[in-house]
Amino acid sequence: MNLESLIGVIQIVLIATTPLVFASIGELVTEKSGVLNLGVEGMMLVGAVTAFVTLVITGSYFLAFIFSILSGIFMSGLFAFLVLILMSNQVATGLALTIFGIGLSSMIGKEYIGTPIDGLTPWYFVIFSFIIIFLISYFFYKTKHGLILRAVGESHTSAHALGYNVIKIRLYSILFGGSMCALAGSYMSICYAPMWQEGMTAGRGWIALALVVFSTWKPSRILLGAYIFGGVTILQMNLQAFGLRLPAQFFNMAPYIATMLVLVIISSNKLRIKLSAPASLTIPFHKGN
Amino acid sequence: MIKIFKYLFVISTFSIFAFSNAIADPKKVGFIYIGPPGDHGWTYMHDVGRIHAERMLGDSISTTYIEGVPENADAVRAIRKLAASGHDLIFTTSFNYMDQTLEVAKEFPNVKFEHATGYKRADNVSTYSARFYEGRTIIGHIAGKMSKTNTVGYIASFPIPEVIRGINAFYLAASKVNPDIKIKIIWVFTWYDPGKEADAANTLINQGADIIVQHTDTFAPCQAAEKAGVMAFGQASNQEEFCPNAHLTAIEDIWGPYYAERAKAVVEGTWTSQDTWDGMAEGMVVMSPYNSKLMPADLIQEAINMEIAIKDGTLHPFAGPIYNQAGELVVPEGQNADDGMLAGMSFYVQGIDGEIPQ
Amino acid sequence: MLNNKYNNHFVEFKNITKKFPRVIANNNISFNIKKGSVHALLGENGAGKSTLVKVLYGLLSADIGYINFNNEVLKINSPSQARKKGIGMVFQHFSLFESLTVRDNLILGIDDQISYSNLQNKLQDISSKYNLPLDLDAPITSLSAGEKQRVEIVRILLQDPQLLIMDEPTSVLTPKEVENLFLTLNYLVKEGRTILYITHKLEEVIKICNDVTIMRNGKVIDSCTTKDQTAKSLATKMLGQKLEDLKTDYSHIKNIENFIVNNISCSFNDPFLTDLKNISFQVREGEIYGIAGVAGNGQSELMDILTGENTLIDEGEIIFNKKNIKLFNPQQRRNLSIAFVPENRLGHSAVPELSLTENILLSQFPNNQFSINGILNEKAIDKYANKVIKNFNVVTPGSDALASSLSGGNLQKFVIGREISSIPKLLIISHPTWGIDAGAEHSIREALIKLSKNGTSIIVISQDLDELIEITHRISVIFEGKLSEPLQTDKVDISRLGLLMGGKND
Amino acid sequence: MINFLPSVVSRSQSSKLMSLFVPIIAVILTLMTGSIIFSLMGFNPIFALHTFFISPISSAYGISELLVKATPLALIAIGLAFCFKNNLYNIGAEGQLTMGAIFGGGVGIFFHDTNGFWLLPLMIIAGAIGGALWGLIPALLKTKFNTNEILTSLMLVYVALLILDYLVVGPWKDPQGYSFPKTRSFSDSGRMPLLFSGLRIHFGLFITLFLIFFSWFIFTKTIFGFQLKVSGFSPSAARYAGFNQNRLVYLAFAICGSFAGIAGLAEVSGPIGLLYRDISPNYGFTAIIVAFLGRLHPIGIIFASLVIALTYLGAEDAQLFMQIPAAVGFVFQGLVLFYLLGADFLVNYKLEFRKNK
Repeated sequence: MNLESLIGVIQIVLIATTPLVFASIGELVTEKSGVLNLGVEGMMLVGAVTAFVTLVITGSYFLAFIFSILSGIFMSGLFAFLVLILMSNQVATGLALTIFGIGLSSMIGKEYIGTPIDGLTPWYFVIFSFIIIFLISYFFYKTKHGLILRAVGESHTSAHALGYNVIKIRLYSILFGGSMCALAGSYMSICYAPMWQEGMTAGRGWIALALVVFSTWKPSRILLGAYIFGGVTILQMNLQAFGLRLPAQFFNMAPYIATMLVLVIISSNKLRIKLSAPASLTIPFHKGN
Repeated sequence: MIKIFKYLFVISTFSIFAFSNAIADPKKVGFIYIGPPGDHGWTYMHDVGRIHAERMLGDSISTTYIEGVPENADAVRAIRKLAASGHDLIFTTSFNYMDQTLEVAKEFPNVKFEHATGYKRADNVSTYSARFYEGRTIIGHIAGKMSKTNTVGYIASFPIPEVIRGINAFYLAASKVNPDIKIKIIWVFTWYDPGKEADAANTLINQGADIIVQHTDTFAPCQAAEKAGVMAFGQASNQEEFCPNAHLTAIEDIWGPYYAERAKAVVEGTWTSQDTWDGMAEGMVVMSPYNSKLMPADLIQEAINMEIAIKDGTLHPFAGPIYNQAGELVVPEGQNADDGMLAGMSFYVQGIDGEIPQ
Repeated sequence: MLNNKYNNHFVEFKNITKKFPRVIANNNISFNIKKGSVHALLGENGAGKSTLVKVLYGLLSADIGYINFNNEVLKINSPSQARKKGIGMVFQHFSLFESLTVRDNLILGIDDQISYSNLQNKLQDISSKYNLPLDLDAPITSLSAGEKQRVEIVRILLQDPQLLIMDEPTSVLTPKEVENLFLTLNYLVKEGRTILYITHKLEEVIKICNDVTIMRNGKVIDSCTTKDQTAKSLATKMLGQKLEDLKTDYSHIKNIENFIVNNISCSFNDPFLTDLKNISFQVREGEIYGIAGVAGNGQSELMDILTGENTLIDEGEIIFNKKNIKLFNPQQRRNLSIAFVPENRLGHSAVPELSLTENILLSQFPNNQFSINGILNEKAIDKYANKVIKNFNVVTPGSDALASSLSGGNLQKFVIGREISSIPKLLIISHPTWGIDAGAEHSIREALIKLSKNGTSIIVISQDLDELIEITHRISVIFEGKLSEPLQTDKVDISRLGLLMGGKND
Repeated sequence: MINFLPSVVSRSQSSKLMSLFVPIIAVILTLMTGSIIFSLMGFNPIFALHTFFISPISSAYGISELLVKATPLALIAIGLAFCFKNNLYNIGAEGQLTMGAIFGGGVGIFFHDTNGFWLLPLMIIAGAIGGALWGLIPALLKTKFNTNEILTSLMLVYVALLILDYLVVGPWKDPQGYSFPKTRSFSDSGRMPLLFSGLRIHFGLFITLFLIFFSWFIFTKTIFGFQLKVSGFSPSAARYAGFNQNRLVYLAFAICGSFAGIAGLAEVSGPIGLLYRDISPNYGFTAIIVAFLGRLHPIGIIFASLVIALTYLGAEDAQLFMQIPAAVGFVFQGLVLFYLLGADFLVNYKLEFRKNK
């Protein structure tokens, strides 16, 4: 393989991986604050269809992304209301959000399947995905607000005792997560494969969830995980195109099995899981407690 | 937020389904779709066919469809719902509806069924399919002539005979006009994942392919080719509007005349169970307009000539001698592959690199 | 003169009264704390120390009375307001974020934005000045308890408090760390800061405190300088005079030691758990053996080992009727006719979400009469539940009422009744009358005495000395994971008990 | 925005009355929201709701179909109750279902030309074993390595689906099937017997009802059910009682997995009759909704499975008769669960309005 085609492969990996980066960094921020939102796939789909429909109606890419992010805020806001205010079970609420998102996006996009649009170049977003990782890293490890967010995910009781508003911080984290998932969706329907198709995220939301674990909740490792995952998929395609016979199913299993292995390794070491996983993940916070 | 929500609902308002009030009891024709009719791929073309039949037969039929029917136990209920709600003829338009169609047909002997791409029939179940591979022969020929890098990228969905047949037909025609042509195949194991299809297209382009052929359902590969400045063939429908500068031609699935004919047979009471495997001659497989911006006029002429030859039988896509990868002669010189071999084709012809994945 | 008055009244508690539904936690509390002093607040558990401190720190508000702080009335309703006024508190249980580094934890405790370099300088100052070395990059979870406490103290010192409240600060420390802490406190006082030191350890009061206020049952018993006090005099004030006419009956006790704990040691590697050191005691048939001590000295750790909820013992053995049962789980121990009542009713000895009948099963499920091949005999269980309800006067609409619907006293009667009704040979019970009303308290104590007269050996772990003296035959005291030699209850010297509970073993 | 809300007070005892009414309230609220959506779309809401919820079950066949759809949902949901009662969030029932179909279906394929009364029971047992083994993986990882079961069970869904994919495309492909990705059909005695001729409702219904009864019996009448309940409510009470907690984890996952496995086998040996890649319309995930909606109670789960099954059937009818997209069914499912989860709040907390200072 010569240099030129190597660059080509890298480009393809970059384009294919970017939605995973957006969705997983959003989910990572949510989880860092102590909330598990399993609704990533649903939020991505609603984000994708909103961006697409807005673009078709208004012709404005800018509005498309704005409305898409608003739709992510709407979806995650719904989730936040249920889990933060009504203290519902996070696992069940997240699953409900995914199911709701699949249905809602199909309804909204019904008339727009197969409408041609001009795709937007993905490169701004690829670059932005790196910037956002950098920004979130900076936010987490170099700013007080980032520190507070991590502290809330670590121990909401201690954070509350120190006078921090746990609910507000978690609300913002969930909304950020929702907007990032919507952005991932809009990238898919406007840049990556410019079209709307029902269920077009094809399970990427679930992979994003796995990547957060794979990254052991560290923003920079989201990049590593996403690119390993994206890289394996594209590598597999390259090897096929070179004429190698591969058991494709086993290749496709690799990321899931790898995620399980990482999970087992980090959780079997008590110190490591303590240092990586947000200690109050999925535990609802009630001021009276 | 709520405002937007409402707005989105309003703009996606659906036309109210009107029950037909025609006096002469029209025959009801139902369709079972695997995807949404707007996909500009497989389901879309069936829906075009449905509308065509409706237009042709006017008031004597009315049509309905159920979309997004999964290929599992749910399909039986969907098919049966059509049968039980007074439909006289039901088209089930995906391979894995096969057993389900037969199951419902057994219970409704007076309802006629038509199952696409399958091989099991009954007294009230016909099967029908199109010889898409005839189109693959033509695009193979065009690719052989048009490729400058001598490399064609082929995006395949699942290793089923239909897809393998297409690859072989394509390669036989391409290598005939260009012995140096190489075909790179990526199996994506999905009919329907725009992202993955685009990735596959980009990977193939990166490996030097300057023509993209697809056997998957969305127009993502064609779009990817457009963006990369290479050429592509559309799938199932004319996809020129999505990739005007890449689209050479497309193999269109034209179901309309067949649907109209079968519906008419029901109206007239002449319907019998049969196996239809039609191609260009019958108009079930049609080439989209050749792109004159990209293709030289003589090549367009050659393609049109091939169409004519295929239609009159002088050109058979699988004319011997054909060898398999092991070098064994599978179709002797002077013979054509028979339909049995074509229907169950599960080998690559000589010259194709790689193996069919299991 | 004016200056002197100022000094004497840095903090003034004026008639502080705080009532809770069942108890008056603070009853008309008034005393003063001098500026630049270490002032001890001494008392048993439940004496009202923590309520008072919570009022001072803004976590609770008093029903009656007020606090003068630095010559003005203190009006606060949150800890952060307290911190702004110059009051800091080091809790017994740290509010630290385990996975975050020391630096992060320090930043989180500061209300204002502070740059990293400023923080660094400030920390350098504090560390060297007060003998509080810290590795800023270490995650909290890797620190020892003493180091964690240092983080807490530094976090508070960063805000330059005038009054520092310390809640049982030495309970999690090693002796070496205690020495270091005292050095730090010395530096702080020299600078004119004031320390309110909450403790039950008599030695510490004598050693480092200038003044002491002793509380008992929500009231101030005395507030004086420590100069004139001895450990013994403090112990007497802390516990009161409890020796009235005792009628301890030893007649039914047989001289058979059927339960022997032999040299048990257990270390936990957790600052919030107390390691147990060489614990030995013997209980005779029909005897009630009391284990006294202030909370957090290893009682719950010992209880877990006695019940079999924890079988990971470093060394030693537990013998019951000549059988070593140290590896037996609770079920296996129950099969030998041992019954347990742990301290916590809701969620430990009873499940609040289940009915009383179902709660019978919690400890009685190995009972064959209640199940055949794993299938429940509901009638028998219900009968048993109703028997317990009747015999122990449990006030409830019926056996199908949820455990959470019962009052504390009634639920405790039910739980103890459940255990007693199985007629165990040995009953191990922790805090039998904790937090329940007088009527229930009386009937439970009666029931225990009656049980012992039938030949059951009973171990009672309790912080309530009145209770232990009333019902037990012998008492020993647990302090920092060590158990003292037993004392005959009828000949017990209350001040000796007090000294033992305060860690003085003379 | 939070300041406007009344203060939240934890109930000392969760309200029994509320916990009964909440699912009903959730369904009513869903119907109300549904009529608003239908009106917005320009339909007469009464007609739409009738089409959606009444017309699908106004015939014997419709009721049979409702049961065909509800049977696997109820069976998986009651299995999930074993896990959820013990606070084990197994969300991988879809994978356990797939493994059950592979194991049980594998037996059916092996004996595709053999008939015998023993075949179906053997397939059912194999299905149960397959599901249980797949369920035991997250259980093992949890007890041995302290690994969170939510993500491992989810990851295993994809692995199971890919294994099925590999088998039907590769080694188990029907030699007479023109290379299509499907296996041979099971022999007649490898199929679930039908209960009525002309209706698809099959013997799986009885298996499900039996297992639901069995679960009810376990939950209420046995020590094991008691242990599950106690360790779900209060782990320290379970320790006090002396339960073997790891054993409970294994058993809960094994039972849940075997029920899902049987549901998978019942699906392939019932309505389908062979294996291919698309055997389940996400029954394993939908059953999670059913389990929550039914409050983990056997009777509740029966009703919940019928309600959710009806949303699928209704979506099909609405499409056929009103040209409403099928996706409305998902929207309804999402809504009903949102309302339920939201309204659950009223079971555990009460609102107290107080004046602002």
